[in-house]
Amino acid sequence: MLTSTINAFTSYLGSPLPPGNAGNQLWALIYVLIIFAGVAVVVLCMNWIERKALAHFQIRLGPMRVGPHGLLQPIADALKLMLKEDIIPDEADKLVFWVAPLIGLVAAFTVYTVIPFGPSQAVSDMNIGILFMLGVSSLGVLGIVTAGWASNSHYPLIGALRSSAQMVSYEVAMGLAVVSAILMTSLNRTGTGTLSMIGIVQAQQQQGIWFLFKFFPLGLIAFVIFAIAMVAETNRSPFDLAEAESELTAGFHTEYSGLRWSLFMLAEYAAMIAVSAIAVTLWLGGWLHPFPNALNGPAWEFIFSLFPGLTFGALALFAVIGTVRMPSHSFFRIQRAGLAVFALLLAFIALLLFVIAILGRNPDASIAARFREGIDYVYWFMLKVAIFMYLFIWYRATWPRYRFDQLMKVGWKVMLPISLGVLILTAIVGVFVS
Amino acid sequence: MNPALVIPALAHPSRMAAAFIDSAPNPAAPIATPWFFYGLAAAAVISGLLVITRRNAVHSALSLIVTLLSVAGLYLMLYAPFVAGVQIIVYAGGIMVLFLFVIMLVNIERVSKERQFNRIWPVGLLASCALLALFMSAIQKGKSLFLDRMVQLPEGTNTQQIAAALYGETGKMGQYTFAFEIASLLLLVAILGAVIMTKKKI
Amino acid sequence: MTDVPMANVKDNTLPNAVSQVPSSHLDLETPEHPYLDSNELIINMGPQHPATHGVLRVILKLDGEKVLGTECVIGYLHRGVEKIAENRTYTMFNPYVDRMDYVAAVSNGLGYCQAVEKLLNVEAPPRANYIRVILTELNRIASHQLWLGTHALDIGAMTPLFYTFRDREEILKIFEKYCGARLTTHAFRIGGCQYETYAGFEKDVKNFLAFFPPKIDEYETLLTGNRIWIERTKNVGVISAEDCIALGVTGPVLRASGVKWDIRKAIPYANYSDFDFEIPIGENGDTYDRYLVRMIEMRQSLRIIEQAINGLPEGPIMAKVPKVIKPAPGEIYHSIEAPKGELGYFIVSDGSTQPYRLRVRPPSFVNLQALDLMVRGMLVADVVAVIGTLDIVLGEVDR
Amino acid sequence: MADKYKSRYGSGLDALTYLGQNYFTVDRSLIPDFLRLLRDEEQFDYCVDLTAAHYPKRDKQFDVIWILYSFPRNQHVRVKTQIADGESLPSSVPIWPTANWLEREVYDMFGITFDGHPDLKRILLPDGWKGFPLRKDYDILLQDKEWVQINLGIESGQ
Repeated sequence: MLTSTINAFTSYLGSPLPPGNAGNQLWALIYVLIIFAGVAVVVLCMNWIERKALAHFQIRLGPMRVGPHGLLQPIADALKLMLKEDIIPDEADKLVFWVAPLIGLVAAFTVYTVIPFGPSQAVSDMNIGILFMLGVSSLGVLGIVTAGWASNSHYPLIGALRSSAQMVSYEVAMGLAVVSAILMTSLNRTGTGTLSMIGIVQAQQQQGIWFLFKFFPLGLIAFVIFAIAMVAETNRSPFDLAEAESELTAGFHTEYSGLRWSLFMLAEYAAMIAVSAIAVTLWLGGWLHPFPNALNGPAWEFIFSLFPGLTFGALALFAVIGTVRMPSHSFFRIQRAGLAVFALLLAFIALLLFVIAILGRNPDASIAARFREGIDYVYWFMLKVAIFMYLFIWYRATWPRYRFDQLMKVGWKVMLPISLGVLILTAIVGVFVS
Repeated sequence: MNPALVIPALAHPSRMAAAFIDSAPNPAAPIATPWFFYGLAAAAVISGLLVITRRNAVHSALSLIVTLLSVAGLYLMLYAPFVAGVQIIVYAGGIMVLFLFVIMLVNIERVSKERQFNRIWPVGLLASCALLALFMSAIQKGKSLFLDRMVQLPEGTNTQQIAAALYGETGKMGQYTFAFEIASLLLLVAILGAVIMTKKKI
Repeated sequence: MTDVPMANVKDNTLPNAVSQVPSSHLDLETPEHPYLDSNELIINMGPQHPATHGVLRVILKLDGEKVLGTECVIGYLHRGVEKIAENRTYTMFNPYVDRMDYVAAVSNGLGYCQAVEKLLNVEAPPRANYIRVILTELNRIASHQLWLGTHALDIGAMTPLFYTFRDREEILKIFEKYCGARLTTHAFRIGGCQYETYAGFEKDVKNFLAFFPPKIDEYETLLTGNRIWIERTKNVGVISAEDCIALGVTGPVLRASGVKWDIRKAIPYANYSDFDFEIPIGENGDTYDRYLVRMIEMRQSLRIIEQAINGLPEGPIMAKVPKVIKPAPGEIYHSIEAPKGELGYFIVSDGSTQPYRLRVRPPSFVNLQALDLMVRGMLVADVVAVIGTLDIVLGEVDR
Repeated sequence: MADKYKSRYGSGLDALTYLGQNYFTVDRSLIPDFLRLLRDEEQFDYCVDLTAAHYPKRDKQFDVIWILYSFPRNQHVRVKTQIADGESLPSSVPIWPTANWLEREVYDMFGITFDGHPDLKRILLPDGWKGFPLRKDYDILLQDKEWVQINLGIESGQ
């Protein structure tokens, strides 16, 4: 029994396929759990980072009280939201009101089953991966629409109408931009492309270029179209009309409170990460490190594998600086100790990552090498996603909100023709190249 | 029972752990086929019934989404992932959102109070019974045409096959290219018509 | 600095015709066929709403997102200021006016004190007037800053709010040092100012003069050339000069419609004629022009403050005013250019120590009337933008 | 200007000045016509304010005052008329649309009705309120206790 369990755990480590495809259900399950827990934790971190970053954009400090530099604020908020009274309006359609946040959440989380954190670091590799992602993430709008309708109130209804129209419109431009990236995957010897998320990244690996730079500037334009559409798809500023605070108080979730409301927030952030992951996979080379064509070979591999450790080292350094700079008053003793422990924790992780990077520096089949590879893949993928998440915050701090008709105008009259044009041009150039 | 249709774990509960451990890469291995089929079919039928019995149009629409998703699951089981994906994107994610959009714009309070089953419901019942009989007889008559065992379909190339049927392979027109183009033209005409009919000023 | 084209409205060509009589009456009855009626939606914006700047309630009649009509319901903040005035002496009533337009309390006080001075037929000494001008113009900047921050927030830009509040703090600090209060200052007395400037007043004001222009540039960097900002404000809430005059709309809104009229120039009071400044006017009368007009007004206010602080005369700060203020029977109307428009006081004296009747002509109240005209046919999002651009303060609307 | 109108209207009109501010006292019967004349002939195109004052001891209890301004002339003028309690005035909304809310406020505070007003109802006070607070016989501490009790569910605060 023990050996079989150990086997079960180790069996996957040497597999070149994602567990879903290898038929390794145990690891598929583990992956699902890791990803769900991971997304929840990342959303909490994201919440803190957004509040802090936004605050610093706006010459404020943001949360400072709960934990050192407000580090425990998201946890406190989550607890508060769970304990809050759950209000369902009298006139609401109870069943739909109850189901709506779940629809959004399930749609946002299901997407993660096909996100490739690495060539074998995914739950599953579907051969319709990108279609599945677009399809399931488009179900997210159902949650918003039903929430707005079920509240039986005017502001949520208008929010729901706005968001349904908005998401359906931007999906078109988004889909066309995606198609032009998929077209690029077919530029190989056999001329067959792929819809598989892992296949798309592997195509970029084979062609030795991120699709962002392919057929410059076609890839870039398609990417920009997608990057705009994905902000609209996730209802984020400047396209946050569905929850436009100053117009519709809170849009579709006006009547929601407590846990249900937090489910919407969770779904929103999960969807943000998901669409960023699509963008990273399609145009930014997924788990590939920068310049995969030029900078490869064992030496570069080793240098790039130091980056995760360096990142955590830098974070630890920031925490240390924060600890040192904290006022030396006795009021801050606990906070200071907390931040110091946090710094130590980060430094320990950094150390661990360095050790793994050094142990697994030889690209053989040893467990350390597999581990090192896996960490590299996940690190580069997450780093690129993190850049997008920062962009989301940056947009929010900078821009006013679009008006509904302008939003539609941009979607249909600007983005759609451009993405169609890019698609056609990509096809023509692709034919000439091959 | 055909061994291909049996999931190992369900056949021998004691082998439940073994099923997890089985790590041999076998892309076309059917996973829990019959039970998933029963579950999805039941979901599709029940939610289909809900679609026509709910008084509230939004409830009906939501049930219809469940039906569509169940059918998408069935497509997946038939190794037609592309069709399943398109089903989700186009029907569940696109058309149903528009349905809901329209329903929400309409004042449904009044509608929901009205009787939905009017006097011609026996005719409808009769028609659906006739349809059922037709299907049954078709299955009965054409039994020899259906395969009675699991077929190993080429999952990986399913999307390419659809493409070949629609657009043709290199240098060859596809089987349905003409029909496909006609259909798209028809849709274009319908869109233009709708725009002209609704928009007073273009 | 972005220049607004200075187009002057020629004398005697002002249109007399009333182009439109807006009706505040909304047809709120249910349509004939409620069945499958997808056209009209009546929503209540406010009194608790993040973008109505207080407790304004606007009933919107919508066709989808298009506004078919509005009706403002006001009075949630009604405190009966005019009734209170009849039961207080002239001196006792002075602090009450600060509570009307509480973001421009100094202007309110200036208007009131000058009205009573006019009724007493006394004139504040020049030094007092210069101090008044400095504080009033600082207050105008503060009011415009608050307007800019909240207006931008309404349109969805969060960040300018914090920038404007940061810089408004500098003005409030000067107020606090001068008279001890930051918001409801009660800075002036009938006949002049109660307080002499504190030591370092000049330095503080000059520091502010140096500090603030880059900050205006900063606001403008965020907004003036921002594509989304321009799209959200250009051709939104357009109101013509004719309609402005017919509806009694004053202040930056009137000027943005192209009427070069500012009471500081037209009927100078408090030594405003000593100062050299421009009146910015707009061309289209849309939200963007109103934004630009107010931005330029802030810069012009700085010019006025600079001249006033450099030329601050020596002398007394109080005119000879009797201990007990008992004006002769009579009526007086006096108006000043408050940040929001013409702020007037109509006082009827019966010879006693209390006003017999005191009427405040609040700019916000009258300007708010134009809302209906400005948002008809626009979208819901524009209602918010227009409420913001009218720059109303509900304390003044409701009094 | 004053002389011109004085000769035209005779005893119904008087032009006065107090502390440099001009005002007309006119008879109630002249009201819409004279205001219209001021706008059309004398270019008083901007109605600054419209208000009233209550003199309970007088026979004609109310003074109604229009404060007008002319952009071309850069001049203010006031028009004042007296009416008795219960009497109504013709609305000046057709002359200056801005009078709409101002007349509503006068109605709200004094109970003076304006004929031809498009939507004469209370503006600052709630719709069901009883009494007109700016009348002199309305004490400063007075409240519509019934209204407060029904709508706010509390005993009147004062």
